[in-house]
Amino acid sequence: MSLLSIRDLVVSYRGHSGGTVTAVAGCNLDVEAGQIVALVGESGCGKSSLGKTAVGLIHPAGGSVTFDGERVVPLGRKARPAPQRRLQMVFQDPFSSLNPRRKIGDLIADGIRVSEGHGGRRFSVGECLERVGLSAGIADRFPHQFSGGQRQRIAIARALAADPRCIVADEPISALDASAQASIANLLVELVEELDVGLLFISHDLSIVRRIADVTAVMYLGKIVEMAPSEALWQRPLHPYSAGLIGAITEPDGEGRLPADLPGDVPDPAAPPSGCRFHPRCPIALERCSVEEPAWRLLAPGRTVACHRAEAALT
Amino acid sequence: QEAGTLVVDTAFQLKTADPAREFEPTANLVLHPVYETLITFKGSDLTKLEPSLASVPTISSDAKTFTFELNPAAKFSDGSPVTVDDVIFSFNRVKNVKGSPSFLLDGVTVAKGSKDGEIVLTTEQPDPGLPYKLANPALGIVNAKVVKANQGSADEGADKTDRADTFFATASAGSGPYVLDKFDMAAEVVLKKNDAYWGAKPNYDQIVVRNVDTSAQQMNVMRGDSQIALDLRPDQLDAIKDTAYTLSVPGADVVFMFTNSNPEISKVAANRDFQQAVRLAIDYDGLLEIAGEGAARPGSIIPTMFAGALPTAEGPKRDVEGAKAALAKSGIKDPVIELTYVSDITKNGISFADVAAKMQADLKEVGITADLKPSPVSTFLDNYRAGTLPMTIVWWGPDFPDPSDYLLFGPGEKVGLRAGWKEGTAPEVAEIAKKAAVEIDQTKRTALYDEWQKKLNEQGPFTSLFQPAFSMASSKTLEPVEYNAMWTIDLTAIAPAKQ
Amino acid sequence: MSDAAPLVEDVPARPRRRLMRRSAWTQPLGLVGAALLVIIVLLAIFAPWLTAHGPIDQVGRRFMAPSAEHWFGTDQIGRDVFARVIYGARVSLPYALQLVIMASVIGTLLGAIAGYFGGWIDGFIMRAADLVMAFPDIILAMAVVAALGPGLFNAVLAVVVVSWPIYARVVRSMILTIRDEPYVQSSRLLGVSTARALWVDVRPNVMGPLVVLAALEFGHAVLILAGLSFLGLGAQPPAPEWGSMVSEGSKYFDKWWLSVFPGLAILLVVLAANFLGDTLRDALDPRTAKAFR
Amino acid sequence: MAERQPLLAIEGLTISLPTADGGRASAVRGVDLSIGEGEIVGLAGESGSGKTLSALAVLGLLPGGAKTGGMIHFAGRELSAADGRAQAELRGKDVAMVFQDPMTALHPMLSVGRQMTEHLVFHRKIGRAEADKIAIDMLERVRIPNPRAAMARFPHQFSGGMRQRIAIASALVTGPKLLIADEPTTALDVTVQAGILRLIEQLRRELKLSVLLITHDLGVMSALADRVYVMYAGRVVERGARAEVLARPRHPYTRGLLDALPHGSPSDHPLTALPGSPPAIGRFPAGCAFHPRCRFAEDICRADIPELRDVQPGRAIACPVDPLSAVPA
Amino acid sequence: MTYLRKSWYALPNLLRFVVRRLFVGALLCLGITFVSFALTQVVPGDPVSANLGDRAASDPEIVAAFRARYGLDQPIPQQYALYLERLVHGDLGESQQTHRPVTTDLSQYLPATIELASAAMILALVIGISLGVLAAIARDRWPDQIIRVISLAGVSVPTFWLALVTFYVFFFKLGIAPGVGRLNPGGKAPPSITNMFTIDALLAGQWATFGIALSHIVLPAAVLAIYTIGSITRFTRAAMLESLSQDYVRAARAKGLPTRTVILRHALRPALAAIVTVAGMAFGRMLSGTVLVESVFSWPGIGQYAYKSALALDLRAIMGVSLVVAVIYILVNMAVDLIYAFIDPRIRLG
Ligand SMILES: Nc1ncnc2c1ncn2[C@@H]1O[C@H](COP(=O)(O)OP(=O)(O)OP(=O)(O)O)[C@@H](O)[C@H]1O
Ligand SMILES: Nc1ncnc2c1ncn2[C@@H]1O[C@H](COP(=O)(O)OP(=O)(O)OP(=O)(O)O)[C@@H](O)[C@H]1O
Ligand SMILES: [Mg+2]
Ligand SMILES: [Mg+2]
Ligand code: NI
Repeated sequence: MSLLSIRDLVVSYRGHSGGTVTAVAGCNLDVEAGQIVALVGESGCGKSSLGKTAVGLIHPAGGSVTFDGERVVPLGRKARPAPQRRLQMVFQDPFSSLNPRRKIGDLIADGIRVSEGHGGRRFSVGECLERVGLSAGIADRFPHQFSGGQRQRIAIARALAADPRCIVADEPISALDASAQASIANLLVELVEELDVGLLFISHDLSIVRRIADVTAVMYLGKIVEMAPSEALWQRPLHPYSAGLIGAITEPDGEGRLPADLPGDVPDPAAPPSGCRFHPRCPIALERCSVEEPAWRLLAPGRTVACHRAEAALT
Repeated sequence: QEAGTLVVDTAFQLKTADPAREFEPTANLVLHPVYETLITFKGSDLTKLEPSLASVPTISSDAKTFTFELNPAAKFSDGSPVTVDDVIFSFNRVKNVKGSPSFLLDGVTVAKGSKDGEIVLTTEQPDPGLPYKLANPALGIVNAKVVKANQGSADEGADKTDRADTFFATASAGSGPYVLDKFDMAAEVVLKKNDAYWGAKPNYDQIVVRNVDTSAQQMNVMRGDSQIALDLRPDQLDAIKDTAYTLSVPGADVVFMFTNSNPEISKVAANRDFQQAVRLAIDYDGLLEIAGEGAARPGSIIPTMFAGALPTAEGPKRDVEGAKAALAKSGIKDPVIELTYVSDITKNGISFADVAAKMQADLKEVGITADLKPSPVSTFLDNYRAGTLPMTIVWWGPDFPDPSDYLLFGPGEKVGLRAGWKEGTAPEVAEIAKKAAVEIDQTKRTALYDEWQKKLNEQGPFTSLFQPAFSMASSKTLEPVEYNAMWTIDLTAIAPAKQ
Repeated sequence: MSDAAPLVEDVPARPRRRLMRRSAWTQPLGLVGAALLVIIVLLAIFAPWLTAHGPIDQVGRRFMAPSAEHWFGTDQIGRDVFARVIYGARVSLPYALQLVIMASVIGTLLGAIAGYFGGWIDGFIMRAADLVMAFPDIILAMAVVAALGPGLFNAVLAVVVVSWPIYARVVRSMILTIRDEPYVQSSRLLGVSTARALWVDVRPNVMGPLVVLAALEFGHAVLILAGLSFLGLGAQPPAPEWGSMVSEGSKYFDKWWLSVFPGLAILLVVLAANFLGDTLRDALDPRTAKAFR
Repeated sequence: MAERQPLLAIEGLTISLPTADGGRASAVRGVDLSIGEGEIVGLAGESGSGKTLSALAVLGLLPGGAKTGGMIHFAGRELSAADGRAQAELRGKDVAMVFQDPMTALHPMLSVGRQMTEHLVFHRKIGRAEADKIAIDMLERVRIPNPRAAMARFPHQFSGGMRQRIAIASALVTGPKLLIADEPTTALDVTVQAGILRLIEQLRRELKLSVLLITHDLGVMSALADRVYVMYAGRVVERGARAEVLARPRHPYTRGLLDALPHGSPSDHPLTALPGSPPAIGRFPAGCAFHPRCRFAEDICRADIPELRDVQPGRAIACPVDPLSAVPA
Repeated sequence: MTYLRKSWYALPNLLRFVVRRLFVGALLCLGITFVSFALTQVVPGDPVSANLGDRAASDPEIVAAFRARYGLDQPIPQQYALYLERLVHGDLGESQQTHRPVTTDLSQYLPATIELASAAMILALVIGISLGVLAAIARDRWPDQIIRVISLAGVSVPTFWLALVTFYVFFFKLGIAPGVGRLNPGGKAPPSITNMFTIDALLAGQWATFGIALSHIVLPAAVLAIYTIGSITRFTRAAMLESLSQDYVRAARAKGLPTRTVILRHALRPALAAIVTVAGMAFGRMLSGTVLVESVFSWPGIGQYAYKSALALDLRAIMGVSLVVAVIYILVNMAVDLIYAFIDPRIRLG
């Protein structure tokens, strides 16, 4: 059993006019201790929905999430059960993930205090701060006194206060400047190694994912279309969408290469295309793709794909 | 503003234009020119009956039968003659729709006389005051045919079947010099000249009576926007003296106070010596000053302009020492009493709160603590009429200009009971009242009322405080206007100034 | 971690309240408002020392025009209008304050309950708020007065009934937005219960807007209470209440000082409160200021 | 790349902004920049370095209270930067601008057609119908499917990528010579970004357009720009041909920026972040503003503001030390 | 059930929105009738005392007749049930003080108030929006400060006092304003269609009457508008500042559009949405808040009617006024949402 295990997860929202938007349409994902699993995909494909559901912030419409063998109970009005406090989340926007009216020390002490009783280690505020590369002396300052990168560190320190075993990080670096991105990415990698936590790293930036993730899952319109060890995926993507994503990356190498263009946009999840959801944008789509949904299948060790033509791509 | 139009400003107290149902001052004002009554008053004199649709009645010696003769020339605005049947219909309708004025004809039967055009009213009890009630515009004669045609009824059960009040809101069916042109309870009542009028032609083609806040009335007259302002306060007249005729005379309402004689309501208030102490403690002159210029103080409960009124000197006077002595005699130490008054309406611009505050100060001087209890009129009336108020300031407006109206203040009578004055507690007073009620001889009658009032002052719980002044201003483009306690001013009598 | 040495030291501490876009106290209008309010409160407190006359003492002739003796003249029964206006602050301010406090406490509680429980409780409270807002105030006020008798406190009760919804709405909507803020969600994930999150994370962020709202509503409260007194539904004579003074004075329009000075007093107090409230609102983070719409 | 006749030349541009406490702070401190006809020039730098402000100065659209100095030459005309009115003449007609976030840069309550044509009608004094035709043409050129129907629709009915195409089309209907694109792809997904980059390249070719491309994404820069300017704390710290600057950065800041970006394969170089964060406006360090974060800083860096100096033909850096002159990337 | 649900969603958005709002509104109205009924019951005090003369009120026969006529002799729940039953037929009962159907009273007084409030609203919108826009453009400079003080003064001035002062100054001292009332004394009202004199006069083509009616409405409307002018100015300024800082406004300027166009077409439009909401709420408040102005200007409107009804414990009138004010409040708010959706194509009703 994996540390965090997501099975057939479905998340839907009630939309306008009584319709429902199925943001996550049946996904499977596992995160092991000490592993970084990246979830990439274009905006609106359901990454955040999946991440939030994984930690229990959203009620799933179907499927299950288990953490450490226990079912993750969606948050109600009561306090979260102690064992599940070791499953934590880091949010995208470092400006809104810290209460502007409270001191850094209090914010972190919160985490330390309330997460007692789950059998983890108990840290001091200073330890938490130092662990993310900040000095313990900042505990009596307010969040607004820090830059975006520093705030993100504080947010991570707060999550660490609960001595988590698994962290879901929802685009933790996309709101930051390039150099801050690099430093937060490095920090996360270090933490995973040092603390042996599992990390579900949600991102839309494939190049950073390639650098830090052990496994990458590519999501398209509510479905995970391909999952593979990062380097393998990068070297030989089996799903045309993965290939398209990689092809669209620009490299700051000064060579003046224009990225490859994937026509169209992510469709509205309220009305997903029939068959393979990617087929309207797919350069290699077959007749069949528009009617039959491809199976989610293991093609090579550690490589799972949902594409009718994946076998062909493999050879 | 049109030529031939008279504009009168007043703060409306008006509910309906149906004579059989109206009982408000503004209705009297605007209906008087529309519905003529059998007899009437001239000018401001309410003691002398004048013929109108009928002659001054002959009264039988037992004061139970009253005979009128209709003027054969009289006709309604539609040209049809005013007949005995119309009178009978009108009176019966008033009785049977069971509206506010119905009591005027309590115990009265109306019938045809033996001669043509003769009307005979008979009463169960001797009632020498009856003719004085008949000038009330509520008893105006309506055109029976027209009213019947508009869902009117004068029969028994008319309270359920009569629906003519809707008709009266848009039209009129009287014989007066004016007809109703527009009736808007919130804004204005417009009267139009009755072209078919059988008497002298009226002075104006049109009379507009507007509902205007007191504060604006004065400005309107001063700017010539209106000719008459009816609801001023005496204090306001100074400013307007130069531009308009002003008039400030005692109104017919009497503001009085009582301490409740019912010990169940308040042991303190019911104490005779305490009542005396209160009576002597009040600074009547001071109150009169608050009431302003033109206000008067009747010697007892009957207002000064009515026959039978006592001179002011006969009323109680302030005597602080006497009051203290009376209080000592009562044996009540540091008495505290609730003084209730109406907070949301004023009487001719005088707020009861001012009066109450002044009385509180006066009582303080002799060692009586009055707790002021302001109350909205809607709840006040309930409590007042139920007789549960230990001490209150209240007013009485005459229902008709006859002293008999005030017999209600006697022990065991309607108003007496409100002050906890039970039947049998003052047999002397009741005795005189009984005699006064049936006496026809005017001199004897007056003497009896005098005596009754003196006894009332002595033994009763009531003390009259003042008659608020009626203050009005009228444009100098008019002949000076006279006040009439029944219809405020006689709109038909107003005339442009002679050049 | 080598490349990310703690750089706290070179981030100089910025001014503490970043939520105040510009400090409220440096704004001239806010300053004027605050100063005025302070002065008015002082006037109210020291009224007995400031005027030789009591508010209900009949100290002169009636209708004396303003003079050195009687700065604002005397009224219809010879009371000193200046004294009455000064003492009027002792009537209007405490009652307006009471009103604001009661309405805000009730409104905040109901808003918090609605936001916290959601579902039918929320629906019920919010429909009740709608109902109250749709109900004509004047009728409600008159009913309260008829039931409880006229008096400023009863008028306050009547107005509380109609003014809690605004607080409830602001609080509820702020709770609903803040509830979904990542910082609350992260607290919840750490094991903080909703109730505690409300207290620790939501409350401090609601307080600011609430205080501003209350400041703005204070002026409104003074106005409403004066209006009710003007109609005779509030303070009763001879209490020196500004609204009823205007009402009494209005009958003597040529004695302008009777109604002009108490009217100006109302204007001044409300203006001061609004100057202050408006400046505070401006200074508040624009994001939260939106909650007022 | 050969220098072309400059269409736009900015000389010594300075911009200062009022601060909350009543003072002023310099945001742009002497920027020289030129764009040749048909050239795409990239302007890179971290957030807050003054890229957007410089662009807005060209259009005279600086926020109220801003003070400017320096000269702007445009197509032979010479405008003082301080005089906003002169630039107003260029706006919309000769110089057009596209903003970062297509979600907010289009008016949510006006139809696409209206937004495409209103300035066209105003500038060219032509009729609605004619303007519509031009607009539809342009929509077709930026590959909006069914352009005629699109005219009647509202922005929210389009996806982000489509909106950015519409924004670009709307900027270009009047046939401007220069397009200022302020981070035109930052808010977009990579696959959509690729399309927009290709579109800009195509338009430059077809319309002989000059483009000032503002971005902090050096990858985008590398894909499109002919020449590159790198800004830091309100000054240009490095300028040169794209291949030169990106492949062999000479200013420590440019180098640091590149090192922080994940590019190439992971074995190429580790991700190294620049220490610290860019200084906020009004708090620029004395001397070379970059010195507190610079590995190579010497005393002189702390003392003097380094001038931009030519180090190769068409290549200049503002670093007195030039520590990277010999070091390949 | 599912069928119902499906066909419900098949309706056009607009229709669905209106139906839903009307349904909720109807429930709210039911609540209003209940509350007003309950209120009139709790109030101590008997309508008999308040509505009959002193003599009549002590005559049990007359009192019985009175009670029977107004149904007060029935058990309380039954009275309420009867009220509701009549309400369904559009019958609001009969007023005890005017002896007329409440609907008749309302049809006379309500239009006067609506006319006054609408005139005030138009004034407030025109002046408030203009000032707000000016203030936003001149942000933090002296015109902004001046407008700020003006608008704050607007929301600070006691209406009843201002009414007195302006009437005194403009009518009495200067003689510019016409006197009280809706028309000159004795003036003929135009043929009644809407009972709003200005509109009726226009419909009938009576220009002179229109002029008179208009001249009478200006001053009270201006006084009534002062508060709303202040609040709309503040809201407009805030909303304009927000929209002026939006990218799309910058984009419009970058397109070289003249400043006027940018401000009026691009910046004001989104601000209008917020303003409309404020205006809608202000209109509701005006309706029940007119009593102070109405009494000074002798404007025969619903405010005075409500005040008098409450004074006289006129049960049916009180309930009628509450109901009609609530209905207008609900309709206005619905209209506001419709306008909002009209201004902003992103809003989808439903
Ligand atoms: N609270 C919500 N109510 C309704 N729909 C929602 C809600 N949250 C998200 N959605 C919809 O669900 C879909 C997936 O959203 P989600 O936020 O999970 O995507 P994402 O991959 O995280 O995108 P991004 O990269 O923009 O963060 C989107 O179409 C979005 O519109
Ligand atoms: N309207 C304004 N008022 C005050 N300061 C401003 C304003 N606009 C920009 N600034 C400040 O000027 C500095 C430079 O801003 P500019 O927008 O040019 O940066 P940028 O390089 O475009 O950054 P980004 O990548 O974030 O867009 C920043 O510090 C910014 O805070
Ligand atoms: Mg997301
Ligand atoms: Mg920028
Ligand atoms: Ni490199």
